[in-house]
Amino acid sequence: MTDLTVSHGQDGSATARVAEPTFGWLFVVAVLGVIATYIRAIYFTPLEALQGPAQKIYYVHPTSAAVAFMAFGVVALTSIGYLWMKDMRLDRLAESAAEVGVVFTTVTLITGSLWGKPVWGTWWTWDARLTLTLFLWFIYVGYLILRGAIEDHGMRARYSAVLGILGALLIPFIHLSVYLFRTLHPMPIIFKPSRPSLPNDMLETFLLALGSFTLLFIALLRARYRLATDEAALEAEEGP
Amino acid sequence: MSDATTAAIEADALVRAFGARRAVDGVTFTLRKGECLALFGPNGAGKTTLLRVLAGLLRPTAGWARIAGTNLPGGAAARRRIGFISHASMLYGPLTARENVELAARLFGVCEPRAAAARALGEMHLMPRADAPVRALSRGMQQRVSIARAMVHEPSVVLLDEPFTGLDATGAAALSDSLATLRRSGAALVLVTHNLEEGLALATHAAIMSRGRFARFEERHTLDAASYASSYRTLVAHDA
Amino acid sequence: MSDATTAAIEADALVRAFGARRAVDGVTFTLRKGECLALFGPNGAGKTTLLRVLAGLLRPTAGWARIAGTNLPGGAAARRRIGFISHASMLYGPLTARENVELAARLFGVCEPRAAAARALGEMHLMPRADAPVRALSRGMQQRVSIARAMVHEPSVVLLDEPFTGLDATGAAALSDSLATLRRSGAALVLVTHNLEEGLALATHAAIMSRGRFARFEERHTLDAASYASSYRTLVAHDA
Amino acid sequence: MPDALGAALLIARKDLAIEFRTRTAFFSAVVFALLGIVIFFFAWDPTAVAAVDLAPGVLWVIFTFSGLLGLHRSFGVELADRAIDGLLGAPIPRESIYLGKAMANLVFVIAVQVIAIPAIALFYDMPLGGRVLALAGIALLAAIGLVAVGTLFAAMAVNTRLGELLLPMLSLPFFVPIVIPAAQATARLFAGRPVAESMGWLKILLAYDIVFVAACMMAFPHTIEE
Amino acid sequence: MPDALGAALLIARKDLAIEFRTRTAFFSAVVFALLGIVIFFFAWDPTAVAAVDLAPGVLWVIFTFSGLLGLHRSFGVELADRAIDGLLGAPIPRESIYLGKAMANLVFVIAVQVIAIPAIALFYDMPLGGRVLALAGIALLAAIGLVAVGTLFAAMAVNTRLGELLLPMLSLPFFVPIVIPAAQATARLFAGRPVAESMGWLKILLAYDIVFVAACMMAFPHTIEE
Ligand code: HEM
Ligand SMILES: Nc1ncnc2c1ncn2[C@@H]1O[C@H](COP(=O)(O)OP(=O)(O)OP(=O)(O)O)[C@@H](O)[C@H]1O
Ligand SMILES: Nc1ncnc2c1ncn2[C@@H]1O[C@H](COP(=O)(O)OP(=O)(O)OP(=O)(O)O)[C@@H](O)[C@H]1O
Ligand SMILES: [Mg+2]
Ligand SMILES: [Mg+2]
Repeated sequence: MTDLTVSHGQDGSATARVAEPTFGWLFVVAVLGVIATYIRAIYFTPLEALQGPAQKIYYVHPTSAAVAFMAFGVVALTSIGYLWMKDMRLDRLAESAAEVGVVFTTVTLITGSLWGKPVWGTWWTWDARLTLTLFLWFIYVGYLILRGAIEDHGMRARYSAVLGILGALLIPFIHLSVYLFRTLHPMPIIFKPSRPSLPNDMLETFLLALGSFTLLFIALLRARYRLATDEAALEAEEGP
Repeated sequence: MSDATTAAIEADALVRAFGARRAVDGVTFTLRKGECLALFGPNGAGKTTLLRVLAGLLRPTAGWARIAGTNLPGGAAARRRIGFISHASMLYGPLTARENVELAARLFGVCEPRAAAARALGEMHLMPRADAPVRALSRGMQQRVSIARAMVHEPSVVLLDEPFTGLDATGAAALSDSLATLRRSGAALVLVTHNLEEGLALATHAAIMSRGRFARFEERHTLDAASYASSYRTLVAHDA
Repeated sequence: MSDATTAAIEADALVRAFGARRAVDGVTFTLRKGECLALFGPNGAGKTTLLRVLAGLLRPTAGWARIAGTNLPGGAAARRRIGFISHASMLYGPLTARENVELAARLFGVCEPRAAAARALGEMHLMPRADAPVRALSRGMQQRVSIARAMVHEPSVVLLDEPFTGLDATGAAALSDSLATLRRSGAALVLVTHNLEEGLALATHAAIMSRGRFARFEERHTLDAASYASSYRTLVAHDA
Repeated sequence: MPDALGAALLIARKDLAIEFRTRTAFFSAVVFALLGIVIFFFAWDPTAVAAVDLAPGVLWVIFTFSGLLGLHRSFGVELADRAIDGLLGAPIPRESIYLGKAMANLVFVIAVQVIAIPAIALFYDMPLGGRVLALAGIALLAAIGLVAVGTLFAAMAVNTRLGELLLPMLSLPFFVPIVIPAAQATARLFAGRPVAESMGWLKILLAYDIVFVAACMMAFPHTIEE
Repeated sequence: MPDALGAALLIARKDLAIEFRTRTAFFSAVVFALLGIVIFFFAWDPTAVAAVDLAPGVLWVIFTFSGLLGLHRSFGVELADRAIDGLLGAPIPRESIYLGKAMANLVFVIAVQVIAIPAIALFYDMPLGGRVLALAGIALLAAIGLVAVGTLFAAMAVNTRLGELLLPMLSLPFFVPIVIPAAQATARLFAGRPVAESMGWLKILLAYDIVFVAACMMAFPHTIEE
């Protein structure tokens, strides 16, 4: 699924030309942060009693979810901004944020599933939060597919801004529906994912993880945004 | 209504791009009431694109255009003035000729839509087939309905994209008559055609478009038909 | 192959009705190899219907027609000989011009489909845009692709329904050249057009169709262009 | 010039005229729904799943899919000979086009429901009785939401390279907060519970309608020009 | 001239080229199937109907509807600029056109199934395990029948005034003898019964395929000319 991130038809030369400067120092810091988190998680944070090593996923899973939510927030805001100001930079930012968001939603779904198998005994369950995450993924994959299906830049920007806004309006409704759907008829779930009261070690590791992922988000967003800008410039240059 | 000296159509550095290709690439001209511009140019020069921008159906990428003093894309009042005949018939195949034209009359707020539709169809000698579904009409007949549709509200700016296509001698004569009457009543016309003779017959101005720009733009009376034809042919040949 | 005296196209008391309306109402004529019939007639006369019957796309209601000695609707061998340019482009919008023509070449069993497609497109001066999707081409360019499509297999019976529609001077000249070459190589042509001059330029025979019948049918050299034009106009006017 | 509502009515009437030009068009939509119901009936093993438990779900799934069918058709007719350009060039507000298309779609969806609901009751042996009105209320709320969003996406999808393939993809996530409340409320209704117990679900539907009718009407003008 | 099979392959390749011109076309077909599966889950009350009982029905209903979508699209592309006239005028047997379109449709339907079946297993928590092969067999038999009949009716529907509305109306009755055996066999499979017990259903599917592939191939040339 991650190959959705490059589904926007830039040819090899464009990528080669722009790839070098897009990943800056911020990206390096973010990656170092993620590595540090995991070194700390694996070597310096105690094993969780019930779940054992599986719990180590904890440091990627909610953090990716948090990053995904941030990204979709950016999509909504830039979409509104675009319809208002008609500035192509906002459209490119929305596109970049949607792509980053889809990647992190995918990571959340996959790590959640991987976690679920040992802990809940199943890859998937129709918990409200899981379902909402799945629909978020659908909405924003739909957003990217829509973008891929339109050639004209102005039209693409307007259509995707509309979908970006409507999608943001939809999220509370889906949340409410699936939440009521479940809680009125609770299914037996062995462990409910609720905020655990963490020991200090774990909390610190978690905060480190959250910080690094946020940095990673900003770095990726910036890199993807520069790529979009360069692509636009390149296309304008190559015009007849 | 604006007075006689107001420009009916103005375009300034008008650009419309599809992706990287600039179909219209900086067109500037002015046309006053009662004038008729014959627009020639090789295939792919951008004539249709220009007309669709002037009709308010495509957004300009850069530059601006005005119809009767209103910037494009204008509001309802500006659209009320425009009549547009395009490559596509803009008709509903399952509806009859009469229903199609009457619908247009009603949407344009014509006072007596029934009578106006009958009149417009009559002018194109189509009354005998007025109640046949458009889908069952021959190509030339469909073109006549399309013309009646565009004329039923007596537009003051008429944009015609190869309107003689498919018409027989009677149909062509009827269209020429209608256009002459419209011009006399103060309408401004833009007539795209590949037939120099046909175009110059009605025109007060003539332009040749090439690669999105006006290669020539003159008043009709300054032109010699024969030398114009030869310079047009040279231009077309070089363009391909 | 049949010898030179065989009729390329024969029709006898050919009728094609749509419901109660007889669009073609008893047409009889013969055309030999190397001959070209220019077919004129008012809108709705039945020209397109006649051509579609001859192309094997519509079944005759009564009477019969033969292409190169095979009764219509004939088998694959008869269809192999026919080239047909209709009102509709018969192209796949999402495919490129080259893909469209190449597909036709392959379906018609042309030996070197790639080369043949390139040649046909080149003849219509379309190679610079050969790899654009047909949907993104201008009307005249689409018409050129449509012509290339119909000619790529070097048909010996060519049916042309207003083939000059939308073509600029270059395109029209290219088409005239192709048709002249085809005729010299022994092909039989039926050319429907509303432009008497254009039609008579290539023709060896001329016919005027009206209300489904041939009102006139003569050899070209017996005709005087001016008096033919005036009699055509009278006929057209009376027909409506 | 006609006012905004007048123009919308003209467009809706035109759409319905095309739709019902041949009476058979209506029949075939109905037959679609009926066949859907029958197919569903046979898709599940009746010994494993009780018919009465299946019915609400079947109703709302059929509703969604037949809705998609009508929505797609609604813009296909505009695109065939670019008749939509005729509407865009007319001196009427963009919102009227949206409203007109949406009204015609609403009639289509409701007409299908009017046949489908009794058919479901018949096939799955459900007592409609005094619940008809309540059910009609749910159906109307659901139909408004579906049509509001669907009309917008149909207009968008039709202008893209993927055409109708895109419509279900864009709109199905938006149908979730319609199908869940509608199915739940219906199930409750047929379990003989008082309407008050479904009030929460109905409120979601109502809120959805209000939010999305407004949002889509505002968004539509942005989606229609090229 | 290309032989009958060669021509069919040319046509199938052309269809698939159009369908997959953008990678996004495939994604959107897949997303459609996934969404269908997910929406279905929420249409039924999980306390009343167990997910595992729903799964076979959902699978085959989704299969039918996404099949219809593909079928309809397959002839829409031919009609847009009357490209079908180009095929009819080509020196190839009519049967090749049918075969070519059917092959492309089969690829489409199977591609969707390849994603939908594991998704059902995941979301409805069904153990695929050793049953994958048997299930693939059922899916293939069902897909062949669906495509054989559907391609014929799509060609017919597209030539009439009713267009896409006619397609479901004509073809859904013909899908009943596909959906029932497929759903029954699947249900048995997941209930852990031996394949032999479903043999009767599979034989029906096989017989259906043989009869209708032959019948439709013979009928096709009569439906395509005007
Ligand atoms: C595919 C399956 C899963 C998905 C889609 C998923 C999704 C999410 C999302 C969206 C969040 C962020 C919510 C928030 O920040 O409030 C989250 C947080 C969390 N998830 Fe999951 N999850 C899945 C499986 C699991 C499993 C199996 C576990 C472990 C038992 C788990 C434990 C947690 C925990 C502990 C948190 C953070 C706690 C909190 O902040 O409330 N998740 N998950
Ligand atoms: N929707 C589109 N997408 C991409 N390119 C387009 C689109 N429409 C037009 N073009 C391109 O823009 C250029 C101008 O097209 P346009 O239709 O305006 O030409 P034209 O002057 O009307 O030609 P013709 O005489 O053939 O009608 C062409 O190169 C065409 O390929
Ligand atoms: N599919 C159809 N259904 C019903 N009537 C039709 C159909 N096609 C054509 N007709 C009718 O048959 C007659 C002849 O139509 P045809 O298209 O052959 O005319 P034509 O000579 O090609 O005219 P034009 O010069 O306008 O192209 C017309 O009256 C037309 O209305
Ligand atoms: Mg043009
Ligand atoms: Mg004709």
